[in-house]
Amino acid sequence: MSIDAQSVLNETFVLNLGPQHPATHGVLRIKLTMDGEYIMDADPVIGYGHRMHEKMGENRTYAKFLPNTGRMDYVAALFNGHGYVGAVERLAGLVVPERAEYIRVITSELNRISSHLLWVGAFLVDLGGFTPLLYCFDDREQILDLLESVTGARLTFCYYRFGGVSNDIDDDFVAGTRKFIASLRSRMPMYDAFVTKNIIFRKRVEGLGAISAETCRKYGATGPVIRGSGVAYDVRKAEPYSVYSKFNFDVPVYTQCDCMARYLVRIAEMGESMRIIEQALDTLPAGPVMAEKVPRTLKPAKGDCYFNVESARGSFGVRVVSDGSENAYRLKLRSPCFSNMSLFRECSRGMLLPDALALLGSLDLVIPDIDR
Amino acid sequence: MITYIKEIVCGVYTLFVGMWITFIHMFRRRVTLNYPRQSLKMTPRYRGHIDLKRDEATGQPKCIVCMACQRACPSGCIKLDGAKAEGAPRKALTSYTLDFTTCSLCGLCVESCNFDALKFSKEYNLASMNKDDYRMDLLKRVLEKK
Amino acid sequence: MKTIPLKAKFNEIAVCVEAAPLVLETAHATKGIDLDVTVPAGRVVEAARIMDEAQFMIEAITGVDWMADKQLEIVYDFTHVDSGERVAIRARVPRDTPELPTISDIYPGANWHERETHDFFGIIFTGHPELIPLLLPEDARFHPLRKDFKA
Amino acid sequence: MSRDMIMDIVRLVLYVACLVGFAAFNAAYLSLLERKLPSWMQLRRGPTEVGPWGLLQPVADGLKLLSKQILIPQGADVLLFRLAPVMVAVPGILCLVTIPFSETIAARNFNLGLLMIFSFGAINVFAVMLGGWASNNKYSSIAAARVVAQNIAYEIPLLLVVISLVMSMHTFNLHTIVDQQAGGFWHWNILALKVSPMMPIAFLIYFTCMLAETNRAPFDMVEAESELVAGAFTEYSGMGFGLFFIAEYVNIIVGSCVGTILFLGGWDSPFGFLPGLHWFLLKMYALSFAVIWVRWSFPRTQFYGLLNLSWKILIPLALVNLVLTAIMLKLF
Repeated sequence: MSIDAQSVLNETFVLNLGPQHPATHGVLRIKLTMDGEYIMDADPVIGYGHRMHEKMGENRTYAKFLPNTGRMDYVAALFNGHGYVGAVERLAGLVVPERAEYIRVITSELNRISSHLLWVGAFLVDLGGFTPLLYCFDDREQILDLLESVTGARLTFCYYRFGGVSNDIDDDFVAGTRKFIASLRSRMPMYDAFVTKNIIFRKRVEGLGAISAETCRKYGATGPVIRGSGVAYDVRKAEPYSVYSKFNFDVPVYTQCDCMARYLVRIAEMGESMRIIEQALDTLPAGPVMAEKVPRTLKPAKGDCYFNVESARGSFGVRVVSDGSENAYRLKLRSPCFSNMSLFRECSRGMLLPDALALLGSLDLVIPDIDR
Repeated sequence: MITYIKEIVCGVYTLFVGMWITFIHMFRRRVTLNYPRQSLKMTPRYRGHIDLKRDEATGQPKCIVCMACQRACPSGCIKLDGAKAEGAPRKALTSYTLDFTTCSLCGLCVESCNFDALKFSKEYNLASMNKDDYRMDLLKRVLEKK
Repeated sequence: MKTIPLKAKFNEIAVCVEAAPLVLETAHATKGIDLDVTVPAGRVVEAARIMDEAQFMIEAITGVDWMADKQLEIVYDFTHVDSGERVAIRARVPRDTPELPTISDIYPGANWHERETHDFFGIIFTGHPELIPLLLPEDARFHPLRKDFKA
Repeated sequence: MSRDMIMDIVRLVLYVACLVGFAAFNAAYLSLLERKLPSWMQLRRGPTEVGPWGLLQPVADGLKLLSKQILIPQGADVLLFRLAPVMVAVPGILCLVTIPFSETIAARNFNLGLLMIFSFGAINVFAVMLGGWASNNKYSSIAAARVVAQNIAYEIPLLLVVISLVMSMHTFNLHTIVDQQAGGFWHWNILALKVSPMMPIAFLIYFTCMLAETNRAPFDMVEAESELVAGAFTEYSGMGFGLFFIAEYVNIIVGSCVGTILFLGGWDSPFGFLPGLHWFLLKMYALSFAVIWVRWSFPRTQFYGLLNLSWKILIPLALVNLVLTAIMLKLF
């Protein structure tokens, strides 16, 4: 459905999509140069929710930055926490007890499922179908209940600590998680019939919004976006952090490069996450959940390091530069949404407005994560 | 021609399946609560705003004014002060205020407390038109609460 | 290992300290990167081209303000999508005249990362198509991540 | 003037007043159904606070809309901007004039009733287009362009299906059309396989076109809240928006009435006894229910998907149906 930009008369107008628009999921503004309903140029204007988390990271001690991590990608807050504590632990040479790593994996994967469920719903809302959102919320609510019972919060978890996690999980949580997995498994055929197979949905997203693997590489797009383009890049496999190397799971890859592929990747990932959680629950070791001798104020030695986690949206990286003091000298937060968003301009050129919004939806953007 | 008809038939079938799914959901259990007439009880670990714990033997707060929570707070919303009375073995709390407007409910203060003097309140219906309602005098709360 | 053949290429362009090029193999487990290269600021484009030829993906561009050294450091992070290996390319520019060439024509994704770094540090990427504030307000003339900026 | 004529006028005025009341009442309670039904489908509760089970919610909504200021955007064409909501609401109500609700309840028994409904129905498109254009809003302008293309595409299969029926029934008179279907559900046009074996499909085509003509999901390209904010209605506030809202439901009612009359035998009882108003209302509300049900089950179609559906599927099928009807009429 693309048209050659040169072939049309130069009768364009500028459409200001956002900062408040139902399809932008937050304060994202896109300056669209349109020819009729065709997009000639899309210039995302970001930064409305910019809070300078990186400066905050320099101004406060390592531990005091922990609550900030949940406020960037608030839909999948645990990954940000994981990336941050992982980087600091790597820099400070802290060894995390195995049980804590298992708990991190379990809670992270639960968070991944909840994030993907929310995405499925929100994507369908972008496409004009409202009901799947509520079904997804119904399932997601159970995850939030589980995570609330262990972390104490429903969205901004702030659960991981340097050297472990703040609370141990109990049997109720384990039983609840198993029950939830069983219930979500039984719901998946419903989603399949209701959304995936739906002819309107398929006609809308199949072949739409092609992003080639090369584009992903050039723009640094990661997560389901690159896996929907046929590249099996998953940080959990490529550089196994935490205890992911102990689990048996696949990286779902679809080669169609379209919105449907990205959708299918996320659906398949939920299944893989459930597999990981089940394995982790089966082999959950006993022991402490906090490393011993973690100093109250952490002062890592001079140096820098990089730590990457596979967030629900892609590769979330943290670079910590320490000068030996109790504050980080520099804290770089590499957010997956930032890179995923940056390819929108190139890929949306020549698309119709609703198609471009479907593409925008399929990138799974959390605007505060872009703006940081 | 056959694929054309087949596509139409399959497509229409998926639409009917979709309608059937929404139809049967009409007879499922409602998952929402009729808030505010019904509301949920918070889980034991729910991180509400903080509250001081009371020493049941003396009726006084357990806090020993070590200031750890004030130091741990990322947003600087805890202010406490203590004074040592004549002959008392240790400092006693004279004021403890929580500025809930800047609190981010991270719970680092509770974790930093080595004397089990802080807990999370399970209150969550905290809405007010007045900002001053959120400058909470926790000392007063703990002494008043029976 | 994808990084071994790269090492030779980087040896040619890297900054030398006492005749030894600053191309360090680092342990992934402790540093998070496999190859740590420091190049002169003028040669980041060559370095980016090497990365591009080796099919690396751009991950991030980080600025660091070394105020004591009167220098700004720019770190380019690259990842290989198959092997997961990481290469960090560092360059330093003087703090008063922070200029280095853009790599956004090699990696279009660097466009935003460079704009972001320009916002925060005031580093000028010469040849960049639209070096205007991205995350900061349009009229921002300050660079908040410089160490002498007081929030 | 003769006494009969005066009586006739009085009767008509009374009837129109009743119809306006009927339309307003239906619009109000369909809007409540539009909120209640999806809430049940989505495991929610819907409005519960105003009145018992939220039954007074439409009243509250109406009062709220009435109390709002009607804002006119800068640069808007004031006359057209104000006229469009009226133009969209009136034809819908006028269409109801010809609808025979039962053997005896009908405002006017026109011989060309069916034609009148379709011609008034077309004004709706015009009004939405004008409203969207007059708003001086880019989203509204896009919606205005969409509504025209969409309705032109869907008028054709709609009329093709209706023509095949008119061919077999030899009349445009709605009353006669119902009379010809009397005597049990096997006489209804939806199952009139001896008229054309494709009649059930023709009904589906009619239903689809009705959704598209009333701009209902999954063909709500005009409103398209996730793309065009609120499409043609973006700039409307207060009762200006309210009238568009009412018109939407009145159009659903009209569409359902026509569907009931054309395909489901009007007031005819499915088992051949006790025909009357209650059967008509039952069928009509069942169709309206289905319209709302469809809206909350599917995502929105894409614009080219919509046109593809019309030109590649519905129009060929409707044509085949027309040809089949002609052949069957000739043969039997």
